[in-house]
This record gives sequence, structure tokens and C-alpha cells, in this order.
Amino acid sequence: MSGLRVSGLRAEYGAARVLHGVDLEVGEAEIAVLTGPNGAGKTTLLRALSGLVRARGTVTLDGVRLLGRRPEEIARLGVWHVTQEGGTFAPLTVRENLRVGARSGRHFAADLEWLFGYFPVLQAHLSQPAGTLSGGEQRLLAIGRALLARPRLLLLDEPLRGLAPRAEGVLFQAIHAINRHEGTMMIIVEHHVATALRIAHRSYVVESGKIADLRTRWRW
Amino acid sequence: MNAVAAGHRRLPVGHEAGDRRPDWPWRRTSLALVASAAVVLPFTLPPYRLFQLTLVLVYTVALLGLDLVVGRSGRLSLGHGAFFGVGAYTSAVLIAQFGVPYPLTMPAAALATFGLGWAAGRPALRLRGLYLAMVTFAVAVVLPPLLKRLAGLTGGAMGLTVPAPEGLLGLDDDQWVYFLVLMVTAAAFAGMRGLAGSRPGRALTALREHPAAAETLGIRAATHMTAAFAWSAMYAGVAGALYTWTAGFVSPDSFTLALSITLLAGVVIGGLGTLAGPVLGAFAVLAVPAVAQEFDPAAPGIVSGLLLLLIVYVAPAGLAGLLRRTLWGLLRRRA
Amino acid sequence: MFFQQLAEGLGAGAGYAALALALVLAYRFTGIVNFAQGELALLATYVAWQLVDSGLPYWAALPVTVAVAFTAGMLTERVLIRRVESAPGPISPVVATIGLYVLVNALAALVWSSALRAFPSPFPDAPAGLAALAAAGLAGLVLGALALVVRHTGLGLVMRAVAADPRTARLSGIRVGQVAALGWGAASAVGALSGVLLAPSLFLEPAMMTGVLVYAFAAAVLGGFDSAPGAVAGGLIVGVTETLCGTYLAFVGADLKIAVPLVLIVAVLLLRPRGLFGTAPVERA
Amino acid sequence: MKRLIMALVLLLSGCRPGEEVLAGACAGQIGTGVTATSVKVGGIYPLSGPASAYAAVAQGVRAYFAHVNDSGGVAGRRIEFLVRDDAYQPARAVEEARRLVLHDRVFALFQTLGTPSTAAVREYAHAHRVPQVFVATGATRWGTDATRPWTIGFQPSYVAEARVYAHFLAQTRPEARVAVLYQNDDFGHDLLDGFRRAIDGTSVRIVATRSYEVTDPSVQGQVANLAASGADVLLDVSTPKFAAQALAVDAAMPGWNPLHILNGVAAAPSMLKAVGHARVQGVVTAGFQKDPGAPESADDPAVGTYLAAVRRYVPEADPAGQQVVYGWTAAQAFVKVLEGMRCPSREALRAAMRDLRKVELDMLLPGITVSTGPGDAFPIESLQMARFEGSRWVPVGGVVDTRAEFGPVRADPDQGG
Repeated sequence: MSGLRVSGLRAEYGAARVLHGVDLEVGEAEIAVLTGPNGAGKTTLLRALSGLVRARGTVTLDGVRLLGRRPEEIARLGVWHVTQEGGTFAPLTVRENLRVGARSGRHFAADLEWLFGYFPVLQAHLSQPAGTLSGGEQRLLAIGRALLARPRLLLLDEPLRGLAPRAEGVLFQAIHAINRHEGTMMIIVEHHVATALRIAHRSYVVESGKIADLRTRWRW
Repeated sequence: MNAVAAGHRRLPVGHEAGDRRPDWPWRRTSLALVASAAVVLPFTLPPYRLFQLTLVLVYTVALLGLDLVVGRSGRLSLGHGAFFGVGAYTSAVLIAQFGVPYPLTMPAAALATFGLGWAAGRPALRLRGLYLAMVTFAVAVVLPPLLKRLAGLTGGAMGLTVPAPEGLLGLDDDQWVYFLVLMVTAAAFAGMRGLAGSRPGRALTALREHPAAAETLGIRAATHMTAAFAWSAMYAGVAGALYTWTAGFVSPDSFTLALSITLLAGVVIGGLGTLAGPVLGAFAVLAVPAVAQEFDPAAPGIVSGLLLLLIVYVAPAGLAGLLRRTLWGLLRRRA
Repeated sequence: MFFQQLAEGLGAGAGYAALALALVLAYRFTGIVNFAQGELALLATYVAWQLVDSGLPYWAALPVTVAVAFTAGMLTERVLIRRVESAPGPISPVVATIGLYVLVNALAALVWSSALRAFPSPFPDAPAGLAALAAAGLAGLVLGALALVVRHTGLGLVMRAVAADPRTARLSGIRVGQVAALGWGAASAVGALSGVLLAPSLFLEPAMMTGVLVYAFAAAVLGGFDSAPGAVAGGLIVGVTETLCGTYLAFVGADLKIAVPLVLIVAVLLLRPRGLFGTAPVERA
Repeated sequence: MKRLIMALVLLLSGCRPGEEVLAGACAGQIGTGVTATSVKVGGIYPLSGPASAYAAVAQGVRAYFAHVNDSGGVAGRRIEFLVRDDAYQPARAVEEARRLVLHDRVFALFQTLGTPSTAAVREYAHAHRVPQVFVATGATRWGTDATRPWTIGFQPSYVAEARVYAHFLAQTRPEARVAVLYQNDDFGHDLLDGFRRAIDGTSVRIVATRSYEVTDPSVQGQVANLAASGADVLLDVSTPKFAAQALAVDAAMPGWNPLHILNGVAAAPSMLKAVGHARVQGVVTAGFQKDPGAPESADDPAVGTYLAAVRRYVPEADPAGQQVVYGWTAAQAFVKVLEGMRCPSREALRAAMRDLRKVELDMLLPGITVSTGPGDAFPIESLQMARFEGSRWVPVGGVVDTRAEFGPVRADPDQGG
């Protein structure tokens, strides 16, 4: 029963129904990409998985039910959600940002070195408050924090937004390497379909709250 | 401003902003009922009860104004006790020191507090909600000592006694004052109803729900908020003038921060963003101390504190919300 | 003479700084301005008085009172504030604290009556000026310890993260509820310190903290309301100006002396909305 | 509907609705609230709110009225005493006054406490011709303002108290340099202005004055500033909480120990105990009532009846509290006025309260009597100084009749309202 199983997922904001019964799976060490028009419910799906939005249906990660738990409980089960905006603590320094949620003190130094291997830019601003970084750098910091936590399932909401083209390659190379080395399952919501599909094992197209199409790598 | 709320719960905003909760079922009939009662009561109520009812109407006008800032614009003001005081003193000083006929003191009080509201509102509204509370807090705290300092004009710490308006048309004094206050209250309600349905009213609601989105739609927050703040200060000032006519005595220590807190409690207990709210809030704020004192002198504090906490937890929509829900429940069960 | 007044100003300032810091801590962790902070401090001071009155020595009663205040603060957040946060509109939580303010004040008057009570001073035999300075020192010690915890410990890091962005903290696996409760516990403990420090000179009675709350607000806003060091500095500034104001600002006079810190508020707010030390609120749509 | 018809009828006949008009010898006078067997009066006190400490006065009044009722009442009439709460807010006081007069139909208002409430009720009492007897505030306005005859004070006015202090200083410290700490309200201003006028023509001089607001947390700053003035006398015109602070700061200043004159309002035993008797030795004040706890009162029969009555009728009251004694004394004076009425009417009550000839009261200090007359609307104008020694007040010098010493109290020229 390993991996993520989602069936009949429904969610609404007040009277506006957004998800109308979504079914999807992410297998062990797989990367799934969600594409689709704006407002199709992609972001709401991630929020439902990470507990930010109340939803109905059944969602299990390695057999453990996720729905109904508070976001911090889901996060402690190894599900890390990098939202579209935010993801960093502005007044805290970059080092402190990375420290929050990362593994215990002993591993922290080694983890940092490992992360700087992929994102050297973070090392340059280590003692700077995160609020003073550029939008792109803050994005990298947010994702860096996620990678540092070695999550079981990583939810990335438009990771490329606000990144310079050159940085896109760096980011995806890192994500790909981590997926291969750590076996982290990932769901990535991304409009730059071309770059995302290069590393994805599955891709779902989400339209008006339902899964419209599923393509897996071995069937292209 | 408050921490993350997992789900979304809509504030009672009225139909304009897509509030789908059932509206008051019999709008016409209940209005007529209230109007007729308001006219008959002064003749059937004993005079001291009438005096209490007049005070309720005076507070209603002040709460209508405060609701414009707290309910419709979602901002916290701690200064409306001070605007109430300025209105009361403007009227009292004009009558007692300069012998101005009392009806003329009403526009004077309105103008004074509108200007004060605009002056205090203009800078404060550029700041985030919390800071508006701080600026109005400062105004409320500074007013009593300031009034005492201008002793020559305001009678200082001794306060001012103001002769009550004489009854005309054969009514005795407190009935005549009651009808004066009733007329102004009706005008206040009409003004607020008109505003709620108008463009500025909707702009305020938009600004409260999502300031950034509203500004992208071209709603200039500063002007709308400042105008709303000035109008609400004027309502409080007008209520102050009515208070002077009713009570006949003003002293600096009756318009302290405590009055601002009482008004704030009243508007929340009554129900934010509704027209019935201020009336119910005024009743609650005046009835609780009177009723609670029967049990024990320290009771008013305990009872009003508990009531406030209860309202915030059990009925965030206030008494108006409760009333609406119970009546709608009855209707649905019957229909 | 000047130094004694300055010392007394710092002593009073320490009390205002403690309550201002309590307000800032409560605001940082739940985004709510706790109007009842003064009355909670009053309750803690009455508890301390009760302990000392029933025989416990002062230096044993103080830590016990701070501990009681800490748990009371956590309970207040857990029981009252937690549930009200999800209530609609930004107004409900603040009104809940106003309700608590009225309730606690009336309870204190009911239980301990409105009689005036003397409160023991930490340094009974020292001359006035020295006692005030020593009290300020005591406050400085406690606030310094708190600052160390917040700045340099894991717990402090987690608390600062929650204060900065509760949602991101949740997504990082931090139990925001517990941290907010801790924040309110610390706030209430610091508030109790303010009450205990000021009671010897103000004399304990139900209306003791009302005036102090006004000065604590002025101090907190001077500091920007979201900066702890700002609140402490603001408190000392307000304390000193209040004491020296009568002598050196004769034109203001004693009756409008309250206006001095408040005019400072309005000026600070208009010129530097963030306050002297506050951080710019990063507003993300 | 009944009232509607009655209102219309009365509208035409033009006389006052619902009052009992007497016939016979007292024709035309109003006798509402008095029957053959009872007389109903109402009092308004701040039972809740900031000034709730002063509500103890009502306990003293209740004790005396119960005592009188048990010994046959006044000329066969039992006194029914209604107590209402105004939380020290003028608007509430007027509301309660209307309720007492129109709903409870009381014969007269006996005691409203605090100048704001009294001033507000005075307008109503005057408009409806209801006596407002022996109000519990020392403002001079009740005695100097002849346009409001239905209201009269009782205790020595703040001006009388100020005169006693001036007289005491003129005798004991002719070259006194006085610093004054005063509360920024009617109580503070009245006493300070009275003192200024009373020291005219003497070599006593005021060198510094500092006021404070009731909402201030402390008066530390003010007292420190006054100390800087180098005065050798501190006139402390403050309420108990701030007086305690002033006494504590004064005691804690090694460099400055002036003669501390404490006003009568603040001289409560509980306050002095809170400050600590050791730190208030030598403080002086002026009083006009006996101290139940004093040794010379031990064998005084009047004090005996007082203590027994308080224990019996209002056990929760503190018999040593000056407020309870004050309530008892004012109630006794009221009963004397009732006995002096020629008719059971409000007009007669008003006349009687203004025609008291050297009336003796149990708890007044020997030599102090109550007297009012055509030109004198101040029932008590004599006080006696006392100094705090050991753990109680010790009388100093004889009783000072301020009316004889300084002449009648004239209205303060710039007195507003």
C-alpha cells in the first residue's frame, strides 16, 4: 500500500464547489505533474492534501489516512507543501529559516552542505533576513527548506514562478536528483509543462475540479 | 489580522455582498409595528421609563455611527466616546454659556464632530487597522483632562448643567425630548440605510473583505474610509447633543475611555453590519447594568463581561443575528 | 533630586515596559491586542498578595506567582482565544479581550473587595530611588532572560517563526496552537511581573492597572507593537517622561501629562507607521 | 391607555399629575410619599463603579433609620429608605432620581453622593420641587447657590475644611510655605481655592501646586516635583488611593519631611493601615465626627448605641469607618428635620431643613452643632484638628467655628454652572 492514493476528493470554499471527486495516485519515488487551466482546482487540491482546506473523500499516504488532520500533523507525517507565495519567515535569517522544520541539530550542518551543493546562492546570504532576498531567491529558500526536511511527499505549487530561466534548470536538476537519491514522491503544479514533464513519471490534467487525463511516462 | 482560519466563514454582510442567509421575512410589517409603538409609548410608559427609552435611542444613534466603522469597514475605533463627548459639550456650552436656542446646537455639534472625525480619520486611516485603534485610543484618553483644562468655557471639572427643552404642543418635557430624539434617530436610520445600499456603502464592504482586491478595482481606500470615519464621528456627536438635551448635565468624567468601550461592546452585542444591531445593542448596554445591580453591586461588571464573551463565541452575528435565525427557524418549521 | 526622580522614572518605566512587552508578546503570537493584559496582571498581583499574606516569604511568592500567571496565560489562550480566532471578522477577538477585561476587573473587586492594600517591596529598607532602580534591574534581568530564550534557543526560533508567519509555520510541522499558548503564557508571566513591581508604590486595588494599561499601550506603540525590545525601550521612555514631565515641561502641566506619551504615539504613527523599532509589515495580497 | 386619558385630562386642568395635594392648614402643599404611619425617602449612591468604596455611607444611614424605626419611628411614622445605584454616572443618577420620584413616589431625596451626580439630580429636583436633603458632597455650591433652594449640603464644605487648615497654620506655623497636591476635579479645586482665599492676609504662602487625574496610575511624579519646591507643609487634597501613594513617597524621602495635612475624605483608617502607621506619625487632618475606636469614646453612651445598632442592622459594615459614622450622623440630622416639620409636606420639609438651631447629634464631636438659617445654608461649619499619634487620631486644639472666624462662605466668583 505504499505511495499516495486519492479517491473521491471533494472540497469547496463556502458555497463554491471546487473539487468534484478527484482520483489520483503517486507511486513510490514517482513525480506527478498537475497541469490545467487556471481555477481548475490544482492549488485547492494541494491545499486539501496538506490540510489547509477542509475536504471530503479518502486520501492515504503509505496506508495512513490524511484527511481531517491539522496541517501541522500532516506535515509531521512527512507531507511538505510549498505554497504559491510565502514559505519563508521574513524577519528570520536564511540560516534560521532553514533550521525551522529541518532535521535535528546533529544532521543540520551536513544537510546544509548537501543543500548548498544544489543551491549555492543560499550560502551567500546565510545570515541575511529572508525578507531582504529577491523574490526568486525567496522561492529557492522556500523549496530549499522543503528539501532539507527530507519529506516523504513533496507538494510544489508552481515552483518556477518568479525564477530566472537559468535558475529553472538548477532547480529542476536538484529536484530530479533528490527524487532519484531520496525516493521522495512529488506532486508539482506547473504551467511550464515542457520543463516539468522532462522529470515527471506521471502527468494529470485537471479541469474544473476533476482529473481529465492521465499520461504515464511509459505510455508516451 | 488574526491567525490563519482553516475554513472560510462569511461575515453577515447583507445582500449587496452576496449574503445568501435568509433575510428578515416581514420587512414592511415589522417596520410599521415599530413605528406605531414608538409613537404610542411616550403616553403609556411612566416618565422615568420614558427617560430610559430616550437614552436608548440616543445610544442607538451613536452605535449606528460606530457600526459604520466597526461593522461595515471592519476597523476598530476607541474614540467614539470622545466624539460623543465633544457633541455633548458643543451643545451644552452653546446653550449654557452662550444662550443659543437648543435646536441650533444640533447642527453645530454635527459639524464639530464631522470635522474632528475627518481630522482624526484622515491620517489614521493610512495606517493599518490596529493603529487606528491606537490613535482613537489616544483621543479618548486625552479628552477628559482637556475638557477640564478649558474650565472657563466648559465649566471644567464641575461640569455644566443645561436647562431641559420645555415641552411644546402640550407635551410635557420628557415626552417632547423623546419625540425630538425619535425624529433624529429615524433620520439617522434612513441615512444609514441609504448609505448601505449606495456605492460608497458597497465600497466599504469590499474594502473590509479584501482591501488589496478592492483597491485594484479603483476604490480609493483612504477617501472612502476617511469619509466613513467622519460620518460615524458626526453620528456620535449628534448623539452627544441629544444626550445633553436628555440628561441636562455634562461632566468631563462621563465621556472617558470607558464610554468608548461601552459603545464598542454595544455595537458588537447588537450585531455588526446590520440595522437592527445598534438598537438591540443600545438596549443591552443600558439594560444590563440596571438589571444586574438588583443582584449585587459588583454584578454589572461580571454580567456585561460574560455577555460580551458569550456573544463573541455563541452568536458572532450578535443579537440581530440570533433574532434573525430564531425567527427564520420558526418560519421554516411553520411553512 | 534629579537622579532620584530619574531612578523613580526608570522604576515605573520598568513596570510599564513589562506590561507593554506582555501586550507585544500576545499580539505577536495571535495577532490579537489583549486589552485584558492589565487586569490579568492585577489578578496575578492579588494572588501574590494572598501568598505573602498567608505567610509565604516574598522571594518564594514571586516565582510561584509568575508560574501561576504563566499557566493562566496559557489557559486563557487555549480556552478563550483559540476558539475565537476562527470567528468572522477581525473585531471579535479584540472584543473578547474587552469582555475579559470587564469580567476580570469585576471579579477582582468581588473577591478582594475594593479596599486599599499595601504590597511588599522587593527591597523594603532601601531608599526610594535605590529601590526603584533595583526593581528596574530585577525587571531587566527577567526580560533579558526572556530575550535570550527567544533569540538563542530552538524554542525561541519556533516562537519567532510562528510570530512571523503562522501558516508557513503550520506547514513546517510546528504546532502553532501550542506555541501561541506558550506565547500567551510568557506574556501573562511578564504582565504579572509588571503588577508585582508597580504594586508597592501604586498600592493594590481593583483600579490599579487601568492607568498602567494606558501607559503600557503608549509604550508598546512607541516601539511599533511588534518589536519586543521596542516595547521595553518605549516603556522606559514613557516612565521617565511621566516622572520628569511635571518639573521640566511646566507648560504641559500635570493634568495633561498623559497627553505626552499619547501625542508621541500619534506622531510616531504618522511619521514611522512601524514605530521606532518595528518591522515593516510585509503585506502580501 | 389609562395614563393617556389621565394625561389628556390633566393637560386641560394644568395641575401636576399624580401628586397628593394636602388640604386644611397645609393647603396646596405636596404630601406625596408620606402617610400617617410611614415616610418614604430615596438615596442614590455609587454602589458599583470606581467610587464604590464610598457606598458605606448608605450602611450608616440604614443602621440609624432601622434604629429609629424600632424605637417607634418619627412621630409615629416608620422611615422607608430606598437605596439606588448610579455607578457614579450623572445620567444614571438622574434616571434613578426620576424612578424614585415618579415610580416609587418618595417624599424626598435623601443624600446623593458625589458632585457630578448631585449637580445632575439637583436640576431635576428643582424642576419637580422635590427636596434633596443633606447631599453627601462638600462642594460649596449647595450652600451658596440660592437659586436652587430644594437642595442642601450637610458636611462641612471643602472651603470650611480649607479654612480650618489655614487657621491651624496661621497659629502654629505662621511662616509656612505650602505645597498642594490636588485631584483635578471639583473636590480638588473647591478646597484649593478655599485655602487660597483663607490664607489671604496671613503670612502663609502657597509655593507650588500639582494636580493629578483620577486615571493616572500614580502621583509619584507630582509629589517629587512638590518636594523640589522646598515647602515645609504639604496640603494633600486627594482620594484614599492617591493619598496613600503621597504618604508613602513622602515617608520614603529622607531629604523632605513636611507637615502632611491630609484632607478628611482620605483619612480612612484602612488607608492609614495600608500605608503603615509607622510612616504616618505626625500627619494632621480635620474632622467633625467622633472616632468610635478612640479610648475617650469607650464610655460614651452615644457611641455605644451607634456600635450596637451597626452590629445589629448592618453587620457587614465596618463600624470604625468614618463613612458609616457619616451616614449615621446625616440620618440623625434628617430625623431631626422630620420632627421639625410643621406639615407632612415637601414645602414644610424644605423650610425645616433650613431652620435648624444648634442641633446636637450623637456622633458629632463635642462643641459641634448643626445650624442653618435664612443666610446660612451650611449645616456644619465647625471642625477640629487632629494629629495621628501611635495608631489613632489625637485631637489638637479646640473646635474651630469657621463661620465665626472667616464669616459666611461667599460664592466663588468664577464658579461655572
